[in-house]
This record gives sequence, C-alpha cells and structure tokens, in this order.
Amino acid sequence: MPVEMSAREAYGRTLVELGRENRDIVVLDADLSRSTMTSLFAREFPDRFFNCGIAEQNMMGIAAGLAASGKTVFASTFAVFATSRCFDQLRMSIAQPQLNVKIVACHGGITVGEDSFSHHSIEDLALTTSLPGLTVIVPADAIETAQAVKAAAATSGPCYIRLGRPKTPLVYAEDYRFTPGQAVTMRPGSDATIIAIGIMVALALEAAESLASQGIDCRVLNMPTLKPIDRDAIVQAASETGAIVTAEEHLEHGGLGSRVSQIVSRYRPVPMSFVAVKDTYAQSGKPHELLKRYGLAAEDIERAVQSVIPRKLSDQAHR
Amino acid sequence: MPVEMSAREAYGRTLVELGRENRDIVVLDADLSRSTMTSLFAREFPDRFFNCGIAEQNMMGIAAGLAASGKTVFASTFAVFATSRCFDQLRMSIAQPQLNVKIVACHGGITVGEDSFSHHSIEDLALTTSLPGLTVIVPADAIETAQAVKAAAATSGPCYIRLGRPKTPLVYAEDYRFTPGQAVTMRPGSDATIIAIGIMVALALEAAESLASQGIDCRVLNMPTLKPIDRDAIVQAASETGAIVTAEEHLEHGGLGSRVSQIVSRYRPVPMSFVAVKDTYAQSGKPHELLKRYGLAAEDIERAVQSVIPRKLSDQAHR
Amino acid sequence: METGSSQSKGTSRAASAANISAEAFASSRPGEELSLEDMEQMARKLRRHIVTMTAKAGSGHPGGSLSAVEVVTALYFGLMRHDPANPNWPDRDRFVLSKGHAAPLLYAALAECGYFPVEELSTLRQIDSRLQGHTDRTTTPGVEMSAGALGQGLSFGIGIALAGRLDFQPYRVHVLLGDGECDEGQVWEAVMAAAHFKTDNLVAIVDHNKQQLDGWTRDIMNLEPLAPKWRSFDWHVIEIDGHDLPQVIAALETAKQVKGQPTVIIAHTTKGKGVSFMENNPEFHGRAATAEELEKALAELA
Amino acid sequence: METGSSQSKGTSRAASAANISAEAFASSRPGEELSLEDMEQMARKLRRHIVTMTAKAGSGHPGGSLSAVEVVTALYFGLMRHDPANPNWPDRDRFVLSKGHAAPLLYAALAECGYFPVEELSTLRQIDSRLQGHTDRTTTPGVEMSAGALGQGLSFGIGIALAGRLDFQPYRVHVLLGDGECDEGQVWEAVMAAAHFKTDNLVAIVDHNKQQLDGWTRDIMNLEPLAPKWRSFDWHVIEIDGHDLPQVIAALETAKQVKGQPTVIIAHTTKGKGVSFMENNPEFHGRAATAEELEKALAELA
Ligand SMILES: Cc1ncc(C[n+]2csc(CCOP(=O)(O)OP(=O)(O)O)c2C)c(N)n1
Ligand SMILES: Cc1ncc(C[n+]2csc(CCOP(=O)(O)OP(=O)(O)O)c2C)c(N)n1
Ligand SMILES: [Mg+2]
Ligand SMILES: [Mg+2]
Repeated sequence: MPVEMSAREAYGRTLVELGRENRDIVVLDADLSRSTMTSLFAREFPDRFFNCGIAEQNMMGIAAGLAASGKTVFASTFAVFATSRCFDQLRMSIAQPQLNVKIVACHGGITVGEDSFSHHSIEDLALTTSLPGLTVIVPADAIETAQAVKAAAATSGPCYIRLGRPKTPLVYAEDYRFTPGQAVTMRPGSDATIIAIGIMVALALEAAESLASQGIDCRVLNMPTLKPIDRDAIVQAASETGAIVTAEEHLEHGGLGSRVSQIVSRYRPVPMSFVAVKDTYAQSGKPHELLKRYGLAAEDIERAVQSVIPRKLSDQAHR
Repeated sequence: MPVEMSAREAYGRTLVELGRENRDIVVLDADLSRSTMTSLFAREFPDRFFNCGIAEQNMMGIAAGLAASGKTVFASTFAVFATSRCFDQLRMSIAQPQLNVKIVACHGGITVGEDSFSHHSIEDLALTTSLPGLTVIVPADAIETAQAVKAAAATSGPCYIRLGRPKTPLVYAEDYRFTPGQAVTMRPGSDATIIAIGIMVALALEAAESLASQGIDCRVLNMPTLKPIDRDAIVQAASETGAIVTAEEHLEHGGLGSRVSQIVSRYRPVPMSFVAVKDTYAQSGKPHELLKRYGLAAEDIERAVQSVIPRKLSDQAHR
Repeated sequence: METGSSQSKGTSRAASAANISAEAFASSRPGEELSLEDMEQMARKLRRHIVTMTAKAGSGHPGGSLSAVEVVTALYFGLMRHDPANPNWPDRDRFVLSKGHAAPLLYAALAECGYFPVEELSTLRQIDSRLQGHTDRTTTPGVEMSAGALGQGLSFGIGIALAGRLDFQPYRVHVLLGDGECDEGQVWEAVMAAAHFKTDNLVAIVDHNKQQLDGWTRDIMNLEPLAPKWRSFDWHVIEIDGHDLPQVIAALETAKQVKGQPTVIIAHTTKGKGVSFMENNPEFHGRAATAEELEKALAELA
Repeated sequence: METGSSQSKGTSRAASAANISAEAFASSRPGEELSLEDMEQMARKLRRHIVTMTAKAGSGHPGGSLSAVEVVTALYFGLMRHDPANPNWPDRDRFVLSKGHAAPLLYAALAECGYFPVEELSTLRQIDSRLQGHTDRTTTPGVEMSAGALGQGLSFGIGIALAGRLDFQPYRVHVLLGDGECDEGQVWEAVMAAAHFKTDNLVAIVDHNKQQLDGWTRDIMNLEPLAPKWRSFDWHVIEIDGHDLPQVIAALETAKQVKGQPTVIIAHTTKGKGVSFMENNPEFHGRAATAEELEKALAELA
C-alpha cells in the first residue's frame, strides 16, 4: 500500500471487487466515469454499467427504479452535482422510499482546487443530512473508503458517501475495519477533543502532534458516519475533555460542526470552536493553498484548540 | 385587520403595492400562482408576470437573467419546490453572483397538511442557509410578511422568504416595523429563552403564557432573519437566561436550532432543547394534528422549557 | 423468476376483479376480446370513488384523477399481469404514477383490485391512513413509487425497465405523466435516456388533458405540438382518445410489439371527465367537491 | 437607454480590436463585409491563448474551448455591440457562456477586446486571479454569468431577453451551449419556455463537437438527431460548419431576421480543433498540454 492514495481510486477498485462477488450490483455515472473511477467497473462489467450522460436528476431516478427492482445501485458523480443538482430526486425517489441506492460522490470539499466554486462542494453534507433515512459517510482515507463502500453494499438502504479528489495521506493501516455509526479514537487525550471528518482527520492528527509538544493533550476522533452520528462518543468527549473543536471541509453550518454542537448543547454544554469554510464560496487555487486560505490547515485546527481551552467552563457539573 | 391571515395573502397584496410603485418589479411563478397569490400581481401587471410552468429550475435561471438586467425579481412557488427542486440554480445562478432575486416561497413546513411529505418543506432552511450570500427570512405572521417583502424589495441582493400555507394568528399590530437582521423580543423573561420563527412564534407565546402561570418567566424572541442571524441577541439570551429552547417548523438539524446552538457553543455554552421535526418525513393530516404528532405544539415548547431549566449550568462564568 | 406461475397469478386477480376472459391478460392478445362493458362499468365506479373520497377528505385532486380513469382501468383490469395478494411479485407488470396527485385514482383501482379494502378509501388524507395525499411507496400496498413532486416517474420507470432487461424478466413498465408535468426538464432527460437505452419494455402515457394547475397548458407553458417532440427523441408515438377504452387497450397492445424503442401513448383527455361541472374547470384541479356538489357528481356518475 | 451613443461605443471597441470596417458592427449588414482575414487571424490567436494559458495553469479545458473559437470570434469581433471600457453598458449585446468550462476561450476573447490586459491570461486558475477555473460573474469584467455547473445558461439568457423586451432595449442575447450539456433537463425547460415566450432576441448556439467528457455523445447519451428536437420545440434552426467563419456570421445575421421565435445555431465542430493531437481526443476535454505538447500545439497554430 502506498503512503498516499485518492479515495476515489479506492472506490473504483472496490466496486470491481464487489461486482465480481455480486451480480446484482449495478453502477451509474453521469459523464464523469473517468473522474469517479466507475470506469474501472464499466470496463469489467459493461452490461451492469449505465452512463446517464449529464443528467444527474435522471440518473438518481433510474437508480431508484433499479433499486426498487432488487438491484444494489451505486450512482456516482461529483459531490456538488450528486447533491445540489438533484436534491429533490434524492429526497423523493431515494431517501423517503428507503431504496437501496449508494450515492458515492467524489470531488467533495474545496480541495477540488482550480475548478473553482462551481465544482467545490461545501454544502453537500448540509443537504444530505437533511434527508431523513439517508446514511451519510465521509471516509478519512482510501482505506476507510474501501471499507465504507463494502459496508454500504452489505447493508440495504440509501447511503451517501463523500470522497475527495486529490491523493491524500493514509491514516489507517490495511487491517482497519470500519464500523458504521461508530467514531474512532485516533488519539487519546484529555485537554480537548478534535472531531474531524474526511481529509481533516490527517490534519487533526498533525495539529494534535504539534499541540502535544506544547503540553496540550488532545483527543482526536474520526467521525466517519456523520449520520447517524455517534452521540455517545461526542457526549463522552465533552464530559471528559470539556472542550470540542470540529474540523470539516464544508461550510461551518449544516455539517459536522452543527451536528456536534446540537448534541453538546443538549447533553453536555461545553465551549466549541469550528474549523470549516466560513460563509463564503471558495475560489480557484491549489488544494493546499485553498485549505490555508479558507482556514482549514493544520495550524487552524491548532489555533482553534488553543482558543477554546481557555474558555472551558470552570464548573461542568449539572445542577 | 383580522385576527388571522395567511402570510401568502399578505404577500400577494404587498406585491401589487410594490408593483405600482416600481416598474422594475417582475414576478415569476411556476404554475402555482393561485396558491402563492402572485395571481394578484399577474392580474394587475400581466406584462411583468411570467408563469414559467412546472419548471422551477428554469424559473430560477430566468429570474437571475432578469435581475442581471436590472430587474427586481420575485420568484414564487411552494417552499419545497423553490429549494429542493432547484438548489443548484439558487447556488449558481442567484446566490453566488449576488443577483437581485427574491424567492418568496409559500407552503413552508408541515402545516401544508394533507398533501403529505412530497409537499411538506422541512429542509428548506437547511438548504437556503447553505448558500453564502443569501438572506433567509421567516416571518412570524402576515404583518411581518408584508414588512419583510417590502424590506427585501428595498435592498439589492438575493433573499429567501419562507411563508406558510394556512391562516395563522397575527402576533404583530399593524404598526410593527421589521428590521432585517434583528431579533424581536416578544416577551421579556429571565428563566429561559424561547427563540422561535414563523408560526412557532405564536405557539411560543402561548407556551410562555402557560409557563408564567407556573412561575417560570420565559423570554420569547422572534428571529425573523435566520441569516444573517442576530448573534448578539442570542448570546445575550444565553448569558441572561442560561437556557435556550428553539422552535421551528423544520427538521431539527440545519435550521434555527443548529444555528443557535453553534453560536451558543462558541460564545456562551448553555443547555438547549430543540422543538422541531425529528429526523423523519411527516404524513398527511390536518395542520394542527401534524403539529401535535411531530412535537411542534405549544405544549411541546412548554415541556422543552421545563426540561431544559433543571439542566442550567450552576456556574456560567468563564475561566 | 417464476414465469411458470406468473400466468395463473395474473389471471386469478383479473378474474376476480371483473368477469373478463382470463387468458386475454396473460397472452398478448388484443384487448377487444375483453368484456368492454365490465371495464366501462369499472371506470364509472372508479370515478365515483374519486369524487367521493376526495369530498370526504375535504381536499385532493379530482380533476387529474378523473381524466386518467380509462387508462388506469385498462391497465389494472386488462393489460397488466399483477397479483394483489402479492404486491411485490417480481414478475408483475409495473404501473408508475408519476403525476402523484392522481393518487385517488390509483387508490380506487388498487382497492377494487383487492390490494386493500375498498372501505379504506374513506380514510384518504387522514392522519395515520395508509392512503396519503400523494402516493407513498412505503405505506400503500401496490404503490410502486413515492410521488407528488412532479417529473420524477419516467426516470424511475427506466430503472425498473433496465432491471427487467438485466434479469431477463418479461414484465412491462407503464408510467403515467401529466401534460403539465412535461414542463419538467427531468422528463426530457428521461425521454432522451429511454431512447438511448432502447427500453422497449417501457411505455409512457401522457394524460393530455390540456390543463395544468393555473389553467390551460397552451397559456401557461405551451407544449404543442407534443407528438413531434417525443418523435424527435426517437420514441414510438401513438395518439388516442384517452377516454375510449378500446383505443387505450389497442394502444397498449401495439406498444408491446414495438421493438428497439420505447413507446409513448398520448392520451387526449378531458380534465374532470365525467362530472359536468368539473370538466375543464381548473378549480377542480386541486379542490374537492362540497357535499352538495358530490351529490350532483354521483348522480351524473350513477 | 443610450441608443444614440451605442453605435460609436460598439464600433470603437471593434475598431481597436482589429482593422475591420467599423459600420459593419453597428448596422445589421451581413458579416461578409468584414475583413475575414483579420478574424481568421484572431481565431488563431485565441487558440494560441487557450493552449498556452491552460498549459501554464496545468489544468483546464482546452478541447471545448478550441471547438467554439470561430463562434466566439464572430460574436466578439464581429456581430456584437459591446464596450470593453464599460462592461455593464445596458445596451450591449450579451454573450452567455453556458458551458462554463470553456472559460479560457472567453477570457482570451475578452482580453483581446480589451476588457483586461492580455498578460492577465497567464494567471488563469491561480489563487487570487480574476480568471477563475470556471466563469465567475463577480470577478471577471465582461463575464455575464457564473457558470461551470452545466445546463443553466439558456434560462439565464431568457431572463436577459425578457428584460430587454420589457425595456424596449434593442440588444440581442447569445447563449453558447455544449452538446453534452443538452443532456440536462433544464436546457429543455428553457427551450420550451423560450419558444413559449417567443424571445426572438435570443440565439442559442450549440457547439456540436459530438463529444462530452466520457467520450462520443452517441455512445454516452445519444442526442441525434439534434435539429428536429429543437424544431419540434418551435425554434428556428440553422445548421452550419462551426469552423467556417462566413457561415457563423451569416447564421447570426439570419437569426436577427427571425421574428416570433428564438433561433438555434447548431454549429458542427471538432473538439480540440486546430491542434492535431487534441482533435477528437477526449483526454483533452479536461487536461492541459504538457510543456512539450504546448510547443507542438503552438507550432501548429503559428
Ligand atoms: C415539482 C412540482 N412542482 C409543482 C407542483 C404543484 N403541482 C401539483 S399538480 C400541478 C399541475 C399538474 O398538471 P398536469 O401534470 O397537467 O396534471 P393533471 O392535469 O393531469 O392534473 C402542479 C403545478 C408539483 N406537485 N411538483
Ligand atoms: C451539471 C454538471 N454536471 C457535470 C459536469 C462535469 N462536466 C464538465 S464538462 C462536461 C462535459 C461537457 O460536454 P459538452 O457540453 O459537450 O462540452 P464540450 O464538448 O463543448 O466541452 C462535464 C460532464 C458539470 N460541469 N456540470
Ligand atoms: Mg394536465
Ligand atoms: Mg461536446
């Protein structure tokens, strides 16, 4: 296994594996099969692959009809087109009827880079978590991606899996096993907790490393299943560390940060800080430039932790 | 003025007034003009009214093109079709380019009633607040609706205004003046704060009334501008009352509740409780039956306040 | 696949539904062999159900339900192989109601077929009823698709058709669309894709009642000429009088013979058909009859 | 409205851009009066800009930029009245790039017209550049629409056209679409609506290069026959060789004469046109030339 790999490459390879095992797997794409890597499946199983052209709404409807007829359907395109462009189809044709469609979208977030705001997906998690009945997963690396895709195929029901574009560092070893709905403690710690998803997990670990050298002992949680979320892990982190920072490649509102803050506000109020895209569209640029520009670098996580710790409540006891 | 009036009726009448004052106002609808009440404008200004048929995406694009050519455009349909159905058009054609389009959507929430889940809009606020640059307004009654529509027409830039279907009680007198971005204290109080939007404001007042008789002194805030939200009023309420309940005719996640909880978590952690549609689609039924069934009745707000007060933190001081 | 048992299943339902020659359904013999009179009577019965249940509910969409009565009658009581005792029978022919607001019509047909008791129709739109205001796949036996947001059914139908082809299933897929619904771009995405995928097991039926919600389609969003549009997307087009049962049946039979391309049946109809004061009256697109109006309507439909 | 000053404004730009008879633009005389040779040369120059700036950026979409060079040249250096010194001049003719990934082409044309310095082209796709990866109305002078999500431009164009009609503005609106882009349902919603609203000041141009991202349109999602589709939606259809400047100009001139319906120009083109190894090569839909390839390309475009 290399040190870096793109999640979508892992997706493409896993699909082929699954296709060999299960004849009921059907794959759809919307004229982006070379980017989403469904082209690997298409090459091996041309009969079970349907390119729907640049018509995402129709693709989701076709996916639903196939699923209603017993197929396990994977439908792929860029995250922004898989959600923004066909939200009503996800709602009506897939989520509410609980059909067995796995929407696996690549090019999530702003590390899409130079293609600029039309191709950046910074609202897909707000959208998909607004669909009762839809499971939402954001793997942290290529290894977790392969696991999540397999887990999704093994479970009936609709699911959204968000992948990134670039090659990113692996945070897991080959033997890692993903469990839907469970947070993963990437690093223990008691002074504060960083809860991260996607590519931000690697950056959170980097930040925690640096904070450790300053004597700050940070817990790092990976929260691959954004919905249903691991409430217990969040409440525990709030209780045990008294401060939480969330980190996500998404708008500040509507994604991980707001989900965690609602749980914290309800069960265990503690000060929080949010590492996310502030309320703005991102511009063109290299992925690492954009992460920096929009406040998503490891240093931003570090600063967020530093700022939240002094705000810890002197008394966390409930009346 | 009657005691009850539907927000959409106020909208239709206000549009006609505005149309008389400003020749640059153009109104679009998507085959629902008799429900949205844009039919009143259409009757008086047929040249400046375009019915786009059942094609919401195209309507939003046309709205954008008109606005890019100097028009002040009102585009109306049901909330779910104005957002879910054409989110990408709102994003690309309207919000990012900051065009002067006012999306005024009626039939927000579940009080749409018998038409069932396809017509209930429980995610529109999550969607619209995910659009950087878009102002989001949820008036509390017909009087605030008229005010908000006028305010929107008087300001350049994109705006989403969410109205309900049924006639609802008026919470304001005729002389009320809406100020964009400002919360309105509907009732002072110090034991807890209820922050409500839309038709939940009237129910919050009802709940506060009942709580008062039990010796609980509840502040009630109306938060008509959901975005940009009145952060100061929220932080003040957290500081002064130590507990917050939000009430909205929307999914628990992505709307008022999560927005408030993120602000509270960042600036002034206090226990919260959320009166909202839990993660589910609502079924057919009479509006009041649905409010009750899905936990949005005045008693639900009352119970939420009762449950949150004992959880108030014994020490709200920051270290 | 249970092709062997499929015929008996299909016919057993049909036989119970009305006194119609059983083999006609399982074979692909044309509909004229059926007892037309029974079908006509069933159509009238469905109309009575429609106006009654919406009046009882106090809301709903009678207009667009009434215009498609003959189409749905021909499908459920004629052409389609299906099994009310086993709504999920994999071999069943499919009916997808894309114009989900015509739910009362579908509920009436399903009830008369025996998917659920006819009495249940009176619970339409009530809280906890299985008969939701718009069709809901998760609650109503026999309903294939959750609908109500227009424009999505044809895509769904393509998916079912492709699955049938992958599994060598002989079933056919029928999708009923409104004419106003054809304003939706997704419909044209699906029209293009169905031709591209050559789903000849798919039939679209446009309930061409010339009205949408706000009025006449020619005023709101002109669709005409409709047939050339579908033809230019490489569909086989059949135009019929959608209230003439023999024409409906013949068109559906013809569609079965068309190979290599999907078929659309443009059914010219009248919105509100059968109730004089509802016919071509946009008001009754989305409003139910009052008690008084109901009485008049039922008298006309007696 | 400043109709009086519009002619001089329009021509001043044109005169500075190339040595072309000034009156030709402001009047509606056909394009053959222009110096074709200068336009041909401009087209070659735009091609050089396209391959160079994308190579410099290390990413971008040369293929679909190169296929529409003649169309954009004819518009910006011929037919359109516009004023680079005043990009928001209300009377200007509009160009809406619906296929926003062809941004390099539009940027090249705008720069050569003088909307911004030609040197700025080398900042394409860099952080803080005004030249974003896809067109952005808020950052680039002369860009009418933020695009990049396909399918939205024709609707936008209808809005501009309707505003022009409401204000008795004489401007015309041109929308450039990809052929793959025509898969999007919103395009057909707009096609239907433009005909319904009879926006004869609107011209759609389809860059019919027969390829989309994954390959040939006939394999991915067949669009053929394309002209009958637009015709069935009641558009005036003109088919041309999109690399033949006189044909492009003549088509645009003809469109001006068409009343009561919008016009579509189906421009048959070659993706990657002008660079041998990019022509009809799907790889160069979305990848830039390497340094070595750039050298070869520029040699061919010398
Ligand atoms: C996406 C969407 N937009 C708007 C509506 C509201 N609506 C319900 S029915 C209707 C008119 C439908 O007209 P048509 O398809 O001709 O149906 P019919 O005449 O058969 O009733 C409209 C606009 C909807 N249900 N879905
Ligand atoms: C809504 C949407 N879906 C997918 C894409 C990704 N995409 C960018 S260009 C392209 C192919 C476009 O083909 P065509 O319109 O023929 O353009 P051209 O051949 O002129 O480059 C695709 C699928 C997109 N930009 N927008
Ligand atoms: Mg109709
Ligand atoms: Mg092309």
